[in-house]
Amino acid sequence: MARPVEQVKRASNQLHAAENKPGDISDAALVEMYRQMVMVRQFDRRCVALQRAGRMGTYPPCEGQEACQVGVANALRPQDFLFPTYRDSGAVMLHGVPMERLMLYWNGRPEGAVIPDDVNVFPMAVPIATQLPHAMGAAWAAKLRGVDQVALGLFGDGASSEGDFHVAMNFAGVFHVPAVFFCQNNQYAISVPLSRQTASETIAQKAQAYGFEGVRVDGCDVIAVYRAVKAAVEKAAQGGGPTLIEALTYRYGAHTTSDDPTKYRTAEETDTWRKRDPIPRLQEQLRAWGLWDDEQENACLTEADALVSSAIAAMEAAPTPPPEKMFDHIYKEPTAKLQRQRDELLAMLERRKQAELEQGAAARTEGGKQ
Amino acid sequence: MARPVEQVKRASNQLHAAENKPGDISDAALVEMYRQMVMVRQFDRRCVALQRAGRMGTYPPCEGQEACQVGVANALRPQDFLFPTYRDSGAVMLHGVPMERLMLYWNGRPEGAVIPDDVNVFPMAVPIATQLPHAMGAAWAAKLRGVDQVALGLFGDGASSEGDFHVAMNFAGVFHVPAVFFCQNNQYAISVPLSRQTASETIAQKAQAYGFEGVRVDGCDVIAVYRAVKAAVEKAAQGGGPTLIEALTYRYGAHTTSDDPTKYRTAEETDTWRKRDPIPRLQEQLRAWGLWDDEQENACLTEADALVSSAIAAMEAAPTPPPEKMFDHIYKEPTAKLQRQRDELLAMLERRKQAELEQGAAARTEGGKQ
Amino acid sequence: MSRLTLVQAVQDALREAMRKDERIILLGEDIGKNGGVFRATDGLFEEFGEHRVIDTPLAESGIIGASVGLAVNGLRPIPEIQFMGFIYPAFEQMISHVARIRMRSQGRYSVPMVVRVPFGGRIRAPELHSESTETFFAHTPGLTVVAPSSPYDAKGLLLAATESEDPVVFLEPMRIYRAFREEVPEGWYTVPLGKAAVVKEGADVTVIAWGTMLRETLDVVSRVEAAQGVSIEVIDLRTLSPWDEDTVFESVVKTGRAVVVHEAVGQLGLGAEIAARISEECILQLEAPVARVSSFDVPTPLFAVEDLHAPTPERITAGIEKVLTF
Amino acid sequence: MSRLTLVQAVQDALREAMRKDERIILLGEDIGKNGGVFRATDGLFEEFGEHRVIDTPLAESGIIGASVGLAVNGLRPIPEIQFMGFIYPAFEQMISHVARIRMRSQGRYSVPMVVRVPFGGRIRAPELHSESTETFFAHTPGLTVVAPSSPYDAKGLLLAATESEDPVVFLEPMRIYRAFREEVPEGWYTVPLGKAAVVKEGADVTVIAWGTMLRETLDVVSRVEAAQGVSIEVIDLRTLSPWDEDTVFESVVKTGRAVVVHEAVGQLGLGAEIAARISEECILQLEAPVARVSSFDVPTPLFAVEDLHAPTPERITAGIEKVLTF
Ligand SMILES: Cc1ncc(C[n+]2csc(CCOP(=O)(O)OP(=O)(O)O)c2C)c(N)n1
Ligand SMILES: Cc1ncc(C[n+]2csc(CCOP(=O)(O)OP(=O)(O)O)c2C)c(N)n1
Ligand SMILES: [Mg+2]
Ligand SMILES: [Mg+2]
Repeated sequence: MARPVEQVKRASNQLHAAENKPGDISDAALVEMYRQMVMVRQFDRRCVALQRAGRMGTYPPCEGQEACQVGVANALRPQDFLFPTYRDSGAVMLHGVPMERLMLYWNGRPEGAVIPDDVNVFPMAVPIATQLPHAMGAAWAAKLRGVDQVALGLFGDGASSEGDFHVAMNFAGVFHVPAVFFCQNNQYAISVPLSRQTASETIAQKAQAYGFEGVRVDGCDVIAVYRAVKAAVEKAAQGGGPTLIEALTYRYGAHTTSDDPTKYRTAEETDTWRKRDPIPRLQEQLRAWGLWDDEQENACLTEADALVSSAIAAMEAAPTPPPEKMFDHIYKEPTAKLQRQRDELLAMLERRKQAELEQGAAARTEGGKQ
Repeated sequence: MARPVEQVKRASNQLHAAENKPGDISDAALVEMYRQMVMVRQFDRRCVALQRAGRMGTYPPCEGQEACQVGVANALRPQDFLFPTYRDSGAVMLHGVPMERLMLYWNGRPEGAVIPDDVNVFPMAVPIATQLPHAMGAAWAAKLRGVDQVALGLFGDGASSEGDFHVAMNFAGVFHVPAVFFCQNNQYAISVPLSRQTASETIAQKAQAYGFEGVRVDGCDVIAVYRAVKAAVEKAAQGGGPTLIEALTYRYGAHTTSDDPTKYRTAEETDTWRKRDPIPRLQEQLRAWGLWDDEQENACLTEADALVSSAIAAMEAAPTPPPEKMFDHIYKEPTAKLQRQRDELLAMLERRKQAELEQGAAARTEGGKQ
Repeated sequence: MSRLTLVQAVQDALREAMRKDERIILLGEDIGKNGGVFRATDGLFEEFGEHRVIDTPLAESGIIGASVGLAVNGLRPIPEIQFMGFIYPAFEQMISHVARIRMRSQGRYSVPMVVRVPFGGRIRAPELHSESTETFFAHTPGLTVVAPSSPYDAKGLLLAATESEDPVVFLEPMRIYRAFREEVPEGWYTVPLGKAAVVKEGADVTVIAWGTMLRETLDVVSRVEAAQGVSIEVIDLRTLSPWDEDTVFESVVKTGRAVVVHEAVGQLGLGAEIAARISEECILQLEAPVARVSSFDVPTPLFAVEDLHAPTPERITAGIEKVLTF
Repeated sequence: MSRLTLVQAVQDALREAMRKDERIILLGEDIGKNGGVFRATDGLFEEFGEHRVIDTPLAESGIIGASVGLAVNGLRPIPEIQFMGFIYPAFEQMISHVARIRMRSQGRYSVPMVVRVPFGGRIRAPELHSESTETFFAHTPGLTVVAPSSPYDAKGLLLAATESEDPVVFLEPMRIYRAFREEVPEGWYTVPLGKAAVVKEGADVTVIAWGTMLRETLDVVSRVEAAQGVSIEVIDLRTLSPWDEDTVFESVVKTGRAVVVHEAVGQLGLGAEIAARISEECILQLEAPVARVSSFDVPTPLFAVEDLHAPTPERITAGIEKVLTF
């Protein structure tokens, strides 16, 4: 059921051979997935840079995992429901959340949490593995309501240790729901390597405990990811029940901008994985198949840069939200107590403004005197 | 790794054949296990009867599961640490907790919770599956301290659905601890059948998710249970790591004395399992092997009856514990607040006694007047 | 109209709600064929079938976590947790998601669900079957916490809860599931969430209680009134969070004295918040410090002594006398 | 003596304790090679090796549940939970076992362990990294809950916690992990559990705070004193449960006024219990209702506005003025 990792790696190395040009994916779709990977990487790098410059909060980069992000998003249909983690900004934006919304979110701005009404993406899960029961439940609702919709939950290798992973998988198996559980096995949970996470050989094989299929794919190969997810989504939509997919991947950067990966990973290891970088790999393939040239590459980079830059501009231009918004959306209707506290906050802010004005005036007077 | 249930059943049916007389278990040990099963059943039935008579609280019977209780207890060495559930009164008493202590416990009496100092049994877990991380931790401590000790956690089929099952198994695999996880798969979690508990074919195969061995045994065959546990304990003690054992069994009675199993099980099903009753089965074997006769049987029943009766007598003779004991053992040293509350309780009880005396006196006066 | 016990009223409300709203499904352990360990869902499996009355695997975080997904995707789950002591595996889902999804998504998603949880002690149950930890939920913004004390209210509050767009933790006092019967109207009616009830008017002291303690408190109150010639107002809080400050304050302003009675332990039991709020808002009218009568600050002991752990009539009486004679 | 930050003091205490007591092991996520996400265990993996400083799989209920087994079987675990918002998967283990094993076994077993948990907000962290839910633990009999506010106390209280025979929830105020340095003695010393500290004497009002809020409160206090010519007593509660009523009451009896400041939300924050107890015990001396200054009753918002969620200097000032001018 699950292929050993070496086999996966070997298979990957032949992927750019001409005879491997996929018959099941259109040229346009291949090119589009490439563009998307480039865009996601740009987004990711700029977020890290913004954080370093103090213009963004803690950010969890996904560089290295773009094949997963893009493969997953492209295999989903618009009506399918995505349950992401903090590391899935790529998949989230490709499934429909505007880029600047994500940037606002990572900048600690409540309006960044707003997902457009017609976009089936759930708020990114921060507590590990808790999104998996949600995905199971959403898939179950689709089944019970007879709606053609699949729910896909993203999670990491570390998440497979939490109780909620087990519980979600087990429920999904029992109720045979149209769910896909997609594990980005990037080999680490912060600093903890997979060998300390589980004694099981693969994560895919854990599906056997739940009575459904587990598959393993090369998570650096967007085509492989896309195919595996598409097959799982189709199977789910046709009543075939859930699938667990384990994608072997790697994050090139830190766990988050607060992390220092040199404490727990060797440069050699990172280099090895860099050699499997999903972006150059697909680029090589596209070139080999006559679908890509330097001009397109340059245009693509420029376009991605423009997109990301304009999202940053939009994010930075967005007016600061009124802080009293913190009292909205706690209950459908604000309670009397919350209204009182809201007034207290507003009064305090008003006094603060007055005090600042007075201080300013005093300072100006002082200044005038000198 | 895990044999399908039909195969297990077939194997069981030949167990009383003469050539199957175990070479690895002494006659005395076989006879002793039989006696123990009889005693556990007596205990169990009397507890149910006491509950019906209002002389005991809710009790969760284990009738039908005696082969598991006895097989497990006999395979453990005194130094091994048992982590039981509410259904494991049998194993608990055989590992050293006095019978009347258990009866007091099921009668809601705090002193029933006291486990003798030299007995390695943990308080019965009521919240499902929570004992499994404890067993893992105790085994881990033994390993870290270099002590020759194995920890065995008992649990039910339903418990395999909880997060704590997963977490304990996963930790055990990663840290390769001397633990045995013994599942009494009695086919039901209260009313919920195994098919609604998991889509996996067996519980034993769930071990594959954790990188260690899972085995399946006929839980109605005390010899099979004993052997499987003994092997797992030996392996663990020799540094071979954890084992998951799934024993196929059945509870003949209700989930607890508050439950009505006719709501969810058919009489036919119960009858089928009754045919595999571990006690007649071993009796037949012992007789076939020349180790048992009517006289011994009668003596055994009488002895069990006497034991249980004297435990009941001891339980019923035990003085009611002073209620202010509820303030003990919360912290090592009682806090000032708890001492105050203890005094409040004592004062209240004193007033209550006075009031009762006065009422009594008043009633007597009343009575005298008539 | 028929005379129902509290658990029958719960069942009646569930049936009514499921007939009216097709989106409602029940899920939990043993709620199907078995009708629930307290029989609260008896007959519903037969009437609504296995797709609306669903036995789940034994995992509370699955029950609540799946309910989040069910609720955001168009259904109205009513999960049952078998006993309050067994909601803890679902605690992370309750605190980090159920209570916050509306806020986390800035209103895009909400998780209307009614989490039914039998609570309280003194039914001679084994360990951990006797929890009164409403504090955990009342301390958590985003949750509505309800505890009926009678069959009539149980049905009306439960129907109101099914109409709420916010998640409701619905605490059912299991000790009085079958303790008495009351006239309960047939058909649909609601008792509003967030409103306490003055169940008995009085002039000299206000006593606040809920759930199981309400009737026990009323008994004590009538004895104290008879013995001491005082007049006592009794408030059934009904919704524990957000609770009805107006009704409580109005009463205490009138009587000048207050006692809170609950089965939770004292330290940080809901009585602490009520006492603190009364002291903040009614200080000028308050003639004695607010008294709290609660379980002692130890975990519920085994059942041979559990009755002495909870507030006894003597301790409730003492609480009332204390504020009266201050 | 050296000048250490709070997180260094924690680390120093852990090293000290591990050198003294071989039974102590540390376990948690990323505490080994990585030295913990806050670097609290930096260097300990190197000094004590992988059998005493143990990276676990990512599962809090495993960390705490295994610690129960480790503790009853002869070791002294010090589990680390990465952030307070991630202790909830272990909630059942904390409430139903850690807090109760001594009681459940009538003293046969105990689970001495120190559960280290960074808490509080305002470090510009993502969602759910800013919890102050000490109420959950302070409401649970059997647990000791500690929250230091300075490097000196952090080391002394942590060493005292390692000596306790009861489980301790040790809340580390992460906002001030590196905010300032203080002289911290080398070697072994303890600050007693269960004792509050009068960190500043005063006559007119008592202000009670802990953790991060303590120093922020002291700043406000000195400004209010300067501006208004009043004298304010400040108490660092240090142990949140069982808390030091004697020190608090003695102070309030003297000053006649009290304010509690905390980062938890108001409803059922520990301030509720403290206010209720003061009102019960010091009523005759109390010249104003106890004021509570807390976070607003909403979950911690995203970090752009989180500073306004917690008590601000203005709101602390207002709380003090309110009781002074009542
Ligand atoms: C319940 C919980 N515990 C701990 C954390 C802290 N934490 C954040 S990410 C992380 C590691 C997750 O690893 P993995 O699942 O492999 O995902 P990755 O970050 O590698 O994408 C940890 C421990 C958390 N967010 N939630
Ligand atoms: C966390 C938790 N949830 C629910 C319960 C209520 N409950 C008690 S026993 C039981 C069924 C357990 O089934 P299984 O694990 O198969 O053990 P068995 O009773 O069959 O021995 C349930 C749901 C509980 N004790 N703990
Ligand atoms: Mg990972
Ligand atoms: Mg079972």
